[in-house]
Amino acid sequence: MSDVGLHQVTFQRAGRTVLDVASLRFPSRTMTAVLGPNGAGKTTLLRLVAGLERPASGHITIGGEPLRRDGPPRTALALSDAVFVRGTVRRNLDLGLALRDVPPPEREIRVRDAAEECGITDLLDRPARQLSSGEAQRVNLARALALRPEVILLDEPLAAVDRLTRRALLDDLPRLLRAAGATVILVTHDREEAFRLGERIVVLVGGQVRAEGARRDLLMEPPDADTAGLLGFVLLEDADGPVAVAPGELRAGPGAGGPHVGFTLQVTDVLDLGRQRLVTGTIGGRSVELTLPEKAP
Amino acid sequence: MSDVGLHQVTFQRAGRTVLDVASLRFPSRTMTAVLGPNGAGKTTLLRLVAGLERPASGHITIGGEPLRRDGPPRTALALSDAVFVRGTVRRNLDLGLALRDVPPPEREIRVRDAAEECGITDLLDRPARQLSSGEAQRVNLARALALRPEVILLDEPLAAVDRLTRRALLDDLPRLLRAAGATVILVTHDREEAFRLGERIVVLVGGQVRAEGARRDLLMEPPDADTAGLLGFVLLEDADGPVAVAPGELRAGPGAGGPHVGFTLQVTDVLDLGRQRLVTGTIGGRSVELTLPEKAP
Amino acid sequence: ASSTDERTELILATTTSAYESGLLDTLIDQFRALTGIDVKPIAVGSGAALMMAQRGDADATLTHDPTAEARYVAAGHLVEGRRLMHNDFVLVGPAADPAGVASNTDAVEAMRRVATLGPFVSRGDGSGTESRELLLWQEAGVPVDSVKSRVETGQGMSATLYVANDQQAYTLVDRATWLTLRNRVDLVPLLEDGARLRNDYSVHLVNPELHPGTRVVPARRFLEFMVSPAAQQVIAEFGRERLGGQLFIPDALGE
Amino acid sequence: MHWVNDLTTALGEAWHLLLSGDAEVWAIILRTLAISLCATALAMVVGVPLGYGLARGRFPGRTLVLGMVNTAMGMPPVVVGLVVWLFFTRSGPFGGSGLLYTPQAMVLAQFLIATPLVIGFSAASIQSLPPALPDLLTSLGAGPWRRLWLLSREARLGLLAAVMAGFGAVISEVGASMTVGGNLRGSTRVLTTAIVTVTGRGEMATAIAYGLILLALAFTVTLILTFVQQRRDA
Amino acid sequence: MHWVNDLTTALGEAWHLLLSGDAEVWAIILRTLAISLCATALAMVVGVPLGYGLARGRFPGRTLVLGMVNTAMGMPPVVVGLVVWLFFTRSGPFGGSGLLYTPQAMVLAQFLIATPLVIGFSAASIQSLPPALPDLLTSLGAGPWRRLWLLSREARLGLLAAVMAGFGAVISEVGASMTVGGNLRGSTRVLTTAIVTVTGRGEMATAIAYGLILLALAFTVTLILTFVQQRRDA
Ligand SMILES: Nc1ncnc2c1ncn2[C@@H]1O[C@H](COP(=O)(O)OP(=O)(O)OP(=O)(O)O)[C@@H](O)[C@H]1O
Ligand SMILES: Nc1ncnc2c1ncn2[C@@H]1O[C@H](COP(=O)(O)OP(=O)(O)OP(=O)(O)O)[C@@H](O)[C@H]1O
Ligand SMILES: [Mg+2]
Ligand SMILES: [Mg+2]
Repeated sequence: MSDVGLHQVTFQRAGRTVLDVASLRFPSRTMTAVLGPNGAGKTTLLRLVAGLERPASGHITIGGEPLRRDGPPRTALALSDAVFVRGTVRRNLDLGLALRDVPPPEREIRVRDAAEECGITDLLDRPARQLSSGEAQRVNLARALALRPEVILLDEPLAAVDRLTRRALLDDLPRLLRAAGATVILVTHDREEAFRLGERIVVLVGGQVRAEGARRDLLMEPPDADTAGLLGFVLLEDADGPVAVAPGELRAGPGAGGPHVGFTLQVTDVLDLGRQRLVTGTIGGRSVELTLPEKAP
Repeated sequence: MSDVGLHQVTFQRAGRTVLDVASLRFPSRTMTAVLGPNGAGKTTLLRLVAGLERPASGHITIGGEPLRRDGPPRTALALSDAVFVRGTVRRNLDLGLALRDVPPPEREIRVRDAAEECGITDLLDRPARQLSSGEAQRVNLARALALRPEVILLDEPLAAVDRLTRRALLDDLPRLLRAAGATVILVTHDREEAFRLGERIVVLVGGQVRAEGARRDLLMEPPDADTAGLLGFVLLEDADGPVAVAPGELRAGPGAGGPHVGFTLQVTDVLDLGRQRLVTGTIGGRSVELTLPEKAP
Repeated sequence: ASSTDERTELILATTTSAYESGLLDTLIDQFRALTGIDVKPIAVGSGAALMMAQRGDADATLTHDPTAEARYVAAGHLVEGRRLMHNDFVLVGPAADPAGVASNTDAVEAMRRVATLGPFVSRGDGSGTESRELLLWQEAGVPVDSVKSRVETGQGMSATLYVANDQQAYTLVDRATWLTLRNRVDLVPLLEDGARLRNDYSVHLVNPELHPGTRVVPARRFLEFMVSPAAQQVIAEFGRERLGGQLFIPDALGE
Repeated sequence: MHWVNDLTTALGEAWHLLLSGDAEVWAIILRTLAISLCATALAMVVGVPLGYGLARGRFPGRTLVLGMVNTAMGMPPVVVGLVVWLFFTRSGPFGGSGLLYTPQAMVLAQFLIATPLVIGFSAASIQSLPPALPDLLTSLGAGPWRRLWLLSREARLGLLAAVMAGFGAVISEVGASMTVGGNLRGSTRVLTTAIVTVTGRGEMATAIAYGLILLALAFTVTLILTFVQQRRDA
Repeated sequence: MHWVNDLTTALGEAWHLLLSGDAEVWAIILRTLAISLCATALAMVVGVPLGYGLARGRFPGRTLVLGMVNTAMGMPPVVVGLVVWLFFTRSGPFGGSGLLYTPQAMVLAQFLIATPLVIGFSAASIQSLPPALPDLLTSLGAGPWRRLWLLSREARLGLLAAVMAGFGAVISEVGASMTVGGNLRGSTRVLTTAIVTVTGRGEMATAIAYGLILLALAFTVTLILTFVQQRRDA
């Protein structure tokens, strides 16, 4: 058991309270995606769980036990901007394992595997401080994966990764992480990432938990506008109150299925995407976009 | 006129040729999106145009004239990982204007405007080195916009920005940039960004230009697999050779319109997204994903 | 600039013992008041002082090493020598006086005893004091390196005296320094031998023939002043009441 | 016990010396400051740009130069003093200048001592800035000179430390000042050489008093440094 | 022209001194190295951890301590020597120890001179590391001691510079060594004090020769530094 719990945790930065969580639990062996606007306190949350910061009040538990600064580390953290020690990518991947007293032969294997999974095998002998941003981020991710910790904390792990690698990782990561049986806390701004990797979703706004629950429930009924927005819904003003329209559910003319609601669209721009056209415009002041299939008017 | 031209430009890093462009032109007052896998040389390209690196061979022109290191700067650059001078966000936004001898009163206005556009008005008096990653990236973008240069170079400007801000920026940026009449070179991994901000698209792979042209043309006929992949196409093996299927065009059962091609799908996973379900699987070994509307089987 | 310097200043290479006592400062002030000439006293061991003369780096010298002075005069580097003043060296040591030199009146005999027991602290800085010490060893027929636990400080008189005090050793010290510092050390004067331990200070002019750079005019005036009754009086009086003893006995009063 | 008197009376002595308005003491203090500050200022003017060049430049033989600078940083003042002496003594190449035993000569010697320190440490402090900073300034439109100026502002703490190191070295140095200045009362006697003199006269309390004054000077300059340190994140 | 002889003969003299196998010269060289290296080593053992604490710690009065360290960095060797002397002289509190005028006393004095330098500059070099590095090491699982070790490795250039500064200061320092060591021939005479002595004897060439030897020592140590610098990105 290695579920992560926050109890009455608050944290200040430069005098401002940037995190204030009454109670939050990340279930064991589950992948939870944390969504939230910039400055919501997501990274701060990860840093607290990783033990890099001490909460101003309250306490954090892993597997029921309070977080301890001494004793063997139980978490691995990949922050959004990667930092490396001097030396090669290999040394950077190896260091954490060495620090956790993993025997050398096993270290080698783990480094190789992690490198393969993240597609950085051919970077292993390059100086880690001379990588492109995406390469760096992949090394950063690999370094965390290689540690195979109970709890793995990922901060926008794929933000700078190219589409091809990204798709591959999105396919493999869930398998890998489940196999490792780790409790995963993933901070992301990307809908797809959140959906593919987040069995549960936590929405953080202004340092407070705005919504929390299984992915499905949140997507069925976003509790509020912010959440809906962060999940990619489009908010429209209907006769009877606001309606959250799921992405892609907006269609022109007689759409296929779904409860029909009519709106009038002020078209502001039409982008020709070849086989499709991307129409952007505003409905009741809110900007929306929808794609028209080829032969539509 | 301030079109950017590269002529026989090559560039080495640590002995490896990381950029080798025979001839490439970014038309004046046009927004060009540069796509490419990690390590393709995108950032290097921007650094060369910004005059931060000298090409090993060949030369670079802006508005026909060769790039000069002395004389008034004509470009503004926002790199993916933001660096700040000591002091407040305001000072960071102001510095570049001061260096370009913009009169103080105007400087104030420009700083205010740029801050507003990027939604960082309330950060102006915060120490710039104490920002969250997304806040930092927005300040970084604002700093470049405030300079109103002939050529603006953006490296993954929205990677860490949250969805709400991102959508707002995607709506406003095109207008702003067109208004400024700047030549824009935008490096991105995000399809939406590329489509919304890239009138033209350049695909860079392994330091070489793989494809180049108007958005529409490339999307109609991706010249090769890499390009298609980077543009978000799904490649499927048809009886008569590979077919690139545009994102969203993949539908289950009798889809609406479009040339019908039949495939058999090995479903690997079905994610319940509430109103929709996201089906991931493989067709002929290639992993694909498609969304099923509510009442579909 | 240098042409004006010619008339307004001169460099005096002087032995430390005369300098540290503060006597020179007093005399130099009076000389300046009298003539407006600025004297720059460079305090070094007598050896270095004479060396500076040989190099023509000074205009005049104040030293207390008759034998060495004679050599340089013979070599023509120094001219117009005048005996300025004298005092004497004192053989000081621990009150216990293990070597039992106090019972002696003859410096040579005393040194012979010290040689057998030690410890003895020597200047070892090529000063007049050292060369006198060496002379005494020679007269005593004692090879220097056979002296029991003899150490060299290579420093000025005061530093050497401090070392001797710390090691409770014997050492040879000039009267001026002794009177100046005796209150700071636990050593006692053990032997005074007016004859053998006489300490003569002389002034010389650097030979302008060999060293054209020499500022003859001001230098000569300084030498004349030093042997003038006024200066000699100052020398006689210097430090009397402050230190309760005469530091220097003028030698040029008679002339 | 002499030392008790020494240490206790020293403080009183120090005050006495200062308050008595003893012309000579004040002259010595001001002279010390004037000479060392002057030397440090020159070292700064020469050393900071050179340090910047060493830190950012990529010219052949850079490592060699760095090595030489490091060596020069450990150059004994005694030797510096000796060499300067040899050059300016009357029988030396510049004997005619009559500069020996003047404050100017001391400034020169102290300058030679301080400069390598300033070069070395300002190079270090420039190198310790965020590596991407110079590129940022360039892309913002800063020319080489403004870049130097802005980087110096960013590294001001390190540079101040560098200058401090130089100042601390020369104001507390005795070997060169003694040889080159001659410790002439009223013209080239500074605090350190004065300490040597009064020690020679056995006036320990005075010696310590001078030492305390010296420390006081160093401390005031340090206060400035600390003050700037306060405004670190400003 | 004497100075020509001086400078030219000095080199020959230096070689002569070294090759002649003149026991005393070699003794002085080895003694100098032994004392200064010993003092520097101690200063390193004490100074580096303290510097680390100053750089990373956030305790009340930190600025004050920093200020004190900065001041101590500018502490004149003459004063340090004088104070040590007063404590160990016969009439002093530790008069009985009989340590005065021994190499041990010199090591102590040089240690007092070097430590603040080592503290100050190692603090600076630790602070100049990427700010996020310590957190990275923590999150990788490094305890406080391994973190200190790893950060030291990352900052090894700066730390080496710090140690160099300390070594350079003490090996080229004369004031304290002279007062505390007494420059006793055969037991406490080191290169710098020897230079003073031979200068006093007017043997300029020998003085410069000693000076050159001193520089040679400094340079060899610098070579080590430069060698490490080569492996910067290793
Ligand atoms: N400082 C450096 N030293 C050596 N090689 C470097 C350095 N920076 C980048 N490279 C290499 O140059 C190539 C191009 O780097 P560049 O940053 O231009 O890639 P990119 O297209 O921006 O990739 P990304 O999408 O990850 O940002 C890469 O192979 C990278 O490893
Ligand atoms: N070093 C710091 N000093 C002071 N305030 C800080 C510091 N780092 C972050 N903050 C503030 O703390 C709040 C939370 O920061 P945090 O990095 O957790 O946000 P975030 O959710 O990660 O945002 P983003 O999505 O942009 O990464 C923000 O308001 C930010 O401005
Ligand atoms: Mg963050
Ligand atoms: Mg890049």
